[in-house]
Amino acid sequence: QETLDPKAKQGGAITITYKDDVATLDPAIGYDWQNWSMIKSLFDGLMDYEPGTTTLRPELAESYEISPDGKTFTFKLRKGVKFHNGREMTADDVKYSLDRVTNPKTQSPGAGFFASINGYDDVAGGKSESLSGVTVVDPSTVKIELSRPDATFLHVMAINFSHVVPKEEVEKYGADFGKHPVGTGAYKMAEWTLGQRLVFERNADYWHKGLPYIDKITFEIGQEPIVALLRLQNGEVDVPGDGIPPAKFQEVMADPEQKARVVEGGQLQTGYVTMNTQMPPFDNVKVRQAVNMAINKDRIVKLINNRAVPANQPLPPSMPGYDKAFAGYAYDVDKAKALLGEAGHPQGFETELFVMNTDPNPRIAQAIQQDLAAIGIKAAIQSLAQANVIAAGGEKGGAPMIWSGGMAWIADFPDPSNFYGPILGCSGAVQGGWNWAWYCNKELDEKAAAADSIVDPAKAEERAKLWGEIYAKVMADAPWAPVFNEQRFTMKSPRMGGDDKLYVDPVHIPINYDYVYVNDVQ
Amino acid sequence: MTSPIAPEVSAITVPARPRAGVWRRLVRRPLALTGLVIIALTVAGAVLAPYLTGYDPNEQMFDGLTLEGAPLPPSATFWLGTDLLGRDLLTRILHGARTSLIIGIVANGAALLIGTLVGITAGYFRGFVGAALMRFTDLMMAFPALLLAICLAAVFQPSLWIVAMVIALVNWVQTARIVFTETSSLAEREFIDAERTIGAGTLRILFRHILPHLLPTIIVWGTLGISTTVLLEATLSYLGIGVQPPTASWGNIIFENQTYFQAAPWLVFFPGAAILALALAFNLVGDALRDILDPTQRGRA
Amino acid sequence: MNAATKHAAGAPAPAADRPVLDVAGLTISVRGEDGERPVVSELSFSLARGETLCIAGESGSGKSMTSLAIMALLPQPQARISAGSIRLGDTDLTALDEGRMRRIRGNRIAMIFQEPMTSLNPVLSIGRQLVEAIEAHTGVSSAESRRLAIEALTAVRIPEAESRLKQYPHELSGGMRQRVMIAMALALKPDVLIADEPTTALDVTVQGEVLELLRDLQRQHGTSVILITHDMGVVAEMADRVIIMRYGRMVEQGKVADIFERPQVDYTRDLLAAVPRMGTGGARQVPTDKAEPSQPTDVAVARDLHVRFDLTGGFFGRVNRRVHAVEGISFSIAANETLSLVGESGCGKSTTAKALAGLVPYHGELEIGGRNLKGLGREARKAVRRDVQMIFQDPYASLDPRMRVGDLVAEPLVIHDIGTPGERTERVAALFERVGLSVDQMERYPHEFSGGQRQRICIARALALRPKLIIADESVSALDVSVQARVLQLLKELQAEFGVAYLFISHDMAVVENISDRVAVMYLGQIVEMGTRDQIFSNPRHPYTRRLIEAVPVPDPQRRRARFARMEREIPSPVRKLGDAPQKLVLTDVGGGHLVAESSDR
Amino acid sequence: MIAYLTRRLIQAALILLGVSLITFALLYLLPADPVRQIAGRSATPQTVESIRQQLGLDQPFAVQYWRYLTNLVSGDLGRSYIQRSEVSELIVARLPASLLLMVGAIVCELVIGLSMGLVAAVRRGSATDQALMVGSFIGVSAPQFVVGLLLLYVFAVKLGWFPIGGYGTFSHMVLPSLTLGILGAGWYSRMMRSSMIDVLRQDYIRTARAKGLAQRAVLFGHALPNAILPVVAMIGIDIGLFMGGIVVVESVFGWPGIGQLAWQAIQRVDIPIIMGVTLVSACAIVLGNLLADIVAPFIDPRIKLR
Ligand SMILES: Nc1ncnc2c1ncn2[C@@H]1O[C@H](COP(=O)(O)OP(=O)(O)OP(=O)(O)O)[C@@H](O)[C@H]1O
Ligand SMILES: Nc1ncnc2c1ncn2[C@@H]1O[C@H](COP(=O)(O)OP(=O)(O)OP(=O)(O)O)[C@@H](O)[C@H]1O
Ligand SMILES: [Mg+2]
Ligand SMILES: [Mg+2]
Ligand code: NI
Repeated sequence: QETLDPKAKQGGAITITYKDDVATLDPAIGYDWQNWSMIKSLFDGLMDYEPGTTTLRPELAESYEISPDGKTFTFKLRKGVKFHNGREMTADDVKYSLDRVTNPKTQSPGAGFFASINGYDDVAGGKSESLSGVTVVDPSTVKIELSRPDATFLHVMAINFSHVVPKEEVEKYGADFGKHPVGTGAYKMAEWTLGQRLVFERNADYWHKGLPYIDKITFEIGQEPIVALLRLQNGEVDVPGDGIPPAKFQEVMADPEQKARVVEGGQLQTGYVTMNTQMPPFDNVKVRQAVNMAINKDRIVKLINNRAVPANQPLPPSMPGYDKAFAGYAYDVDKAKALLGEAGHPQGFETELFVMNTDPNPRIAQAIQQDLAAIGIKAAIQSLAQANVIAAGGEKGGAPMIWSGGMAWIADFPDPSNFYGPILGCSGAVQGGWNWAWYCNKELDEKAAAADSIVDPAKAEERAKLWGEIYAKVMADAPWAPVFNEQRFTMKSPRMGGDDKLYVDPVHIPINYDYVYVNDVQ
Repeated sequence: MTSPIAPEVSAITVPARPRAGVWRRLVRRPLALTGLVIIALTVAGAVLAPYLTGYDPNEQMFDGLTLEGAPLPPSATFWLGTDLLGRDLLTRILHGARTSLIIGIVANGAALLIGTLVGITAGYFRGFVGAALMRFTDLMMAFPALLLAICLAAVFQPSLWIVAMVIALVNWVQTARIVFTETSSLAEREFIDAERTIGAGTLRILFRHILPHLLPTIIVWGTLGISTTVLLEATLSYLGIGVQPPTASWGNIIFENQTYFQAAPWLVFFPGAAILALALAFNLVGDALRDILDPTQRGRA
Repeated sequence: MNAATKHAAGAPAPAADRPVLDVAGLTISVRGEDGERPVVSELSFSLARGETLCIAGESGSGKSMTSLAIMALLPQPQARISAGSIRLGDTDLTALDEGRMRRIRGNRIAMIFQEPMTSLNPVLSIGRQLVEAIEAHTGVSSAESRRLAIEALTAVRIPEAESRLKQYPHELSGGMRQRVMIAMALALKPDVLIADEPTTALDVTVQGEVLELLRDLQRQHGTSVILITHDMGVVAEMADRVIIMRYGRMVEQGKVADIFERPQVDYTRDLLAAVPRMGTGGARQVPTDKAEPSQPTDVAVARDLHVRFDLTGGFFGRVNRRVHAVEGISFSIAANETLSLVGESGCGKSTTAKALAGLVPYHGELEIGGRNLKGLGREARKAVRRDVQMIFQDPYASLDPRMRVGDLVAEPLVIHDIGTPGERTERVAALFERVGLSVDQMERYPHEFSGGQRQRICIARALALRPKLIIADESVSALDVSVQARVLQLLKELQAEFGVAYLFISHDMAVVENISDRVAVMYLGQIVEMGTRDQIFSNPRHPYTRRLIEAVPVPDPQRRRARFARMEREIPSPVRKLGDAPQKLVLTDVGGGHLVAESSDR
Repeated sequence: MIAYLTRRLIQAALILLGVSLITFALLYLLPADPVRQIAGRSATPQTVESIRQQLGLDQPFAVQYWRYLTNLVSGDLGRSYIQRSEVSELIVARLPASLLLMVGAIVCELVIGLSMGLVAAVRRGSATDQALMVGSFIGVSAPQFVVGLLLLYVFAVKLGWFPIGGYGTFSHMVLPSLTLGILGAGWYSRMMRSSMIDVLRQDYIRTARAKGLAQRAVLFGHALPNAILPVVAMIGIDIGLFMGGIVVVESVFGWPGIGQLAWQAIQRVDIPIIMGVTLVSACAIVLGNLLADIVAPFIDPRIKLR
């Protein structure tokens, strides 16, 4: 257990605003970046990360053991952990939670993460209610057996979907459990006025003594980001959940007093253009490479006020496996033109570029459009609501090109594999899937499976390198044109305390609620 | 009992009709003339847009942005400034006039036409026809416009004409409602009874006698409708139906940039002013037209 | 009401010997499309306390404009006073600001307007409009002003005054609307009352009552009255002095006796000569060859005609009472014949006419030219419409205010596709001339005309199609006698030429006697007596008919009655509870087709 | 009246049925697959099918619609695909705010619009009239977002007279109502002016003045009731508009109205919410129009309910 921040004071209340409604807080279901970290504060999983980092550490598990073949994980549970309803958490709860999330009746969007557990197929197919691979050894020991070695499994035990829920409460509220979350987390739900506000209250019984610092967090919903910023400047809000609105970014950064309260950090995110590898002319790798070379990434980064860094590969820099040495495709219009000529399109061609309709994505798309026009590709922009873009991408001949911004991949967990499976692997290249490039390279799929079977933590380096190679191969085929990795800029009120990294925590967005504190309590 | 009492009328000389044409009388009014000039300028601007400025509306110029990526305020090079992508705003507004004129005038006009026809018919006919038409109007009104737009967008290729069609389909209902209420009041006036007794057909009563009384209302809705439809087009385009970027329209220039109105006010102000000017111009002409067509207002300075 | 308090509100009280109102050199001009033209020129007159000044004269000569100028209510923005002064006591009304003028209006000078339908606010109940007038100038409680309002309505003999308060103008007959207007003006007992054709729409018995009311007011309060009327009988009955106007100028003024006995100018003489007089109507020859035809073709037949209006009340607006406007009347009109319908205001005359014109739903049977009106196809209905034309009681309301009158008159021709545009214009011009309008007025709009002129436009429109039957609802009542004579002559000529039949609705017994072949007397929705003109006028059998004839004012100041007979009975009403239909009267033939109803009391 | 009401209510029910059918059909035709969104990025085809079955989305259209209707009758609007809450709960939570804002906005619109229109009609042709005309057009042409934010900036941030957005007290309501009032007043004022001009030259206005009524009594007592008819019809329209939600103003002022819910649902194709909001706003529109129709004969007794 890490030490508590000596400067931290306990008490106080903070206010955080969001524009959109908070969807369910059921850990098995919630999958927005917005409720993601709220759930993390209400519930706990067996595993977690060091605050502000991507380093795994046990949480509800006191310790764990991995069998040499990498297929059996045994978790020893922490004692004395209580749910918000006062009952002590046991191994049965862990099993119940895993059975529940994989049960199709739960309709969890994260069920697929548990596919490596023995018996998953039976549960997913409705043949069984219980995962045969999860066994309760004793009240404080859970054994999980996998059908194949899975290097990401500890990460899977850290994502929200595996967080532990109490059976009796789930049964009591049924489908409404997400509105009445009861977990073991640092905070418990005090009030939820639909469409207006949620209030989290400090869980005095929290197993991690001394945490959390703040007594009460109020999330105000339905607030325009610009107004949230005004309120922040007025001292009414502590953290604007949606960040600094693009329209105000320069204004804020121009004011030293405000700039001082902005924390910048990396994000496990990549913005990219997908090219449908099964639609001509993008079935030709030269065309895709040409597109990669045609895009002026520096200018696009400038357009979004330098809130990103240009990217040349799928993985973001803070992800293991990121290859610093990788050169990618440099911006080179002449070469791009030449490639197009080689591909048989010296005059270019007409195509479509899909984009989600919220600022700044249409702007970025227009910049890309202009870059493509320079090499003769006339891309008509289709700026649509998120759901429509996703639908088009999941259709085989639906979208030749998609700018991923706004819907882009933010990693579920900090592991290179997370950027591959559904979005670049063959499994995603299906009707309704998320592999919008429809890129399917069997060989790479096998390689990925091999990489993921390297479970031994000691071989992490090796595994990361393997993944690096996979992504380099991907880039050779160029189904994507990576454009930038977004930087996160979180702003806070002067009273907020705690390490800066808590404000750009890669898994807790916007901030790590459990560890931040306010300075103005006595 | 045959004493000549009438004013001295010599022979029946039918006077040559001294009706100055509506157009001529319109042009004689300074305000109406101003309106006409603004409309003409807008149309000319839209038609001649490619020849009026040295820029391409979609060209994102490198020197159109500051180094931090901020748009430039109006200057000698960019008369109305540049937008967030470094494009010349004046050029975009001129080109945007094409879209906006089609929406504000054609689509809005079509909506007005349908609305008036439905409203007047429903208001005049008692019984089944009227009730059925009005209930249909209610149905259309109760039906969410945005949803219709999204579905159409999903089915068709988004285009200006689709958005124009949607706007016409959606906007006629309000006009119909208002016209309905007024017509049902007018239909009870005695002069309508009088028209019936001389055998005037329904069409005649509707279009020669009721319609002129609705003119003020129609003008109000028509002119105000210009602004709202131009702005509505932006919303619909945003949802993916209608013109897609980088095609400019006044509505979507505003819509794209409205959050920046403090940082770059020109991006909202100029297209807004263009919409306002167009709507005002039509209103000036409409008002004058109404005065001209309304005999009881004669003699007004 | 204490006179002193009231005067304090407006201008200082006029000294007793000085005229109450003094108009000097008044010139009113209106701006039209073709520039300004005067409609009243250099008019000067004065009005003494308690005096009745009658203004008579040609229709369109500026009488209404003059009265509007006194009220400072000239139509805006067209008309304005371009010269002259109007003094009320010491105050020059032309120089008063709107606020001060407002305190004078209604309180010290009240006015009754010419067109009753358009002069009442259609969306306010008449009670509200009355009470408001009272409350505007007095401080009485609302209960008190309500009482005063009911009193005023009763004074003008509106039946069921109390429940009428809740009714709206369109639910009242033309005459009743006019009486509401009068009640409104009289309620505050003003110093000066301007009455613009106040009794035009009223039947003679009510006219008598109203005139009596005016006299009462004068006697009790010393009110001065300016009475604008075309009815020389009323002039003779009421006037102290008379002004005769023509073309916006005063052509003659003098004591009533002088005017009637020694008219100075030709125009006055013509006017007096044109006055229809009772008992002289025999001049019209009933064509004997037509009198006993084998079976004259009936242009219109009504059999057991009923028209009822439901009145609603209570929160849910259930029908709880019914107006039995027309209760089972039967008549027929032969070609070439004039049937006059006379009777008290509100007895259902206009309603009968509207039913015949197909404008209100009815029960019973109506036939026009042998065709039953029920269940006609479109073409047939149009054809029937061509045969029947109606002239409405309220001319202004029945003209589309946005059309030029020339177009309005030409419209029937256009609708029925008669003639080329050129021919139509000529025909319209001819019609204009025949009804005494000038051809260049074709280009004007209805609001630019005087009441009488509008009525002539309506007549011209009805004549345009040369229909078989013309329903004329009080069509000549607003015309000055000379024009009236001319129009009546025109009607007769048309009858002789084309065999037009008329259903002639009028309260003016002299005119009725002049023009009718047969007369039907209506009372409370039923016919109480019907017969040839001679039968009715020389041998009235029903007491109501007799009273009608007696009430006719005689255009001779020498034979002025001291008092009009007041009726001491209950005011009858056609409004009844549901299921309480009135008893049907039985008509008996007393010889020669002269039908008379049994009368119990009268 | 009772008969009329029953007839209209039956018609209203039919209209709602029609709206629900059309909306349902349109959403059915929409290419975005809700199951994919529920199932998430990493779901296996098996899971997807299972969810599809559970939601009954594999059934033919008629069956789905029929099920929706039967649930609807028992007040069940279904569960949001994205938020996973009862749609009725989500809507009910936001309904009071929408209603409040609607009332506030209509009051503002009427107060601002009618007085502008009245003054313009009385001062017809004057400089005041022209200024008011320009004003009303600015109101109509101005983007809601900008107006709302400006008001917020001036009155809440700079002057501190009102809270910066939020919901709860009367003072929270002022600025959003005012924003909508300013924007909508353009319509009312033009409408009012035009019908007022028409009324002011009628004979009965002359009569009212002849009675010596004060200008105010003439304008409000006589002219207004005659001129208000089209305005009433417009209120009927507005009711529907507001119940459908006014997204922009709601989000600028953090007002928890239906508009934001609807907008989010439309963006994410959350079909049950779209259906629910559509039905609620359709109800409001139908009732608003019914109300306007019922009120009309009280304003102009010549109009008959039919
Ligand atoms: N629309 C209506 N609704 C209710 N009552 C009505 C309506 N129209 C007329 N009435 C009533 O019907 C009766 C007859 O009216 P009508 O207009 O036929 O009278 P009239 O004989 O023409 O009288 P006048 O000589 O005064 O014009 C009156 O009591 C009147 O109040
Ligand atoms: N608003 C107007 N605009 C132009 N001309 C008008 C207007 N009103 C009245 N006139 C004209 O003014 C003249 C005088 O009209 P006025 O109403 O005073 O006549 P009147 O003597 O009352 O006639 P009547 O006995 O027919 O009522 C008429 O020739 C008429 O055409
Ligand atoms: Mg007159
Ligand atoms: Mg009548
Ligand atoms: Ni007195």
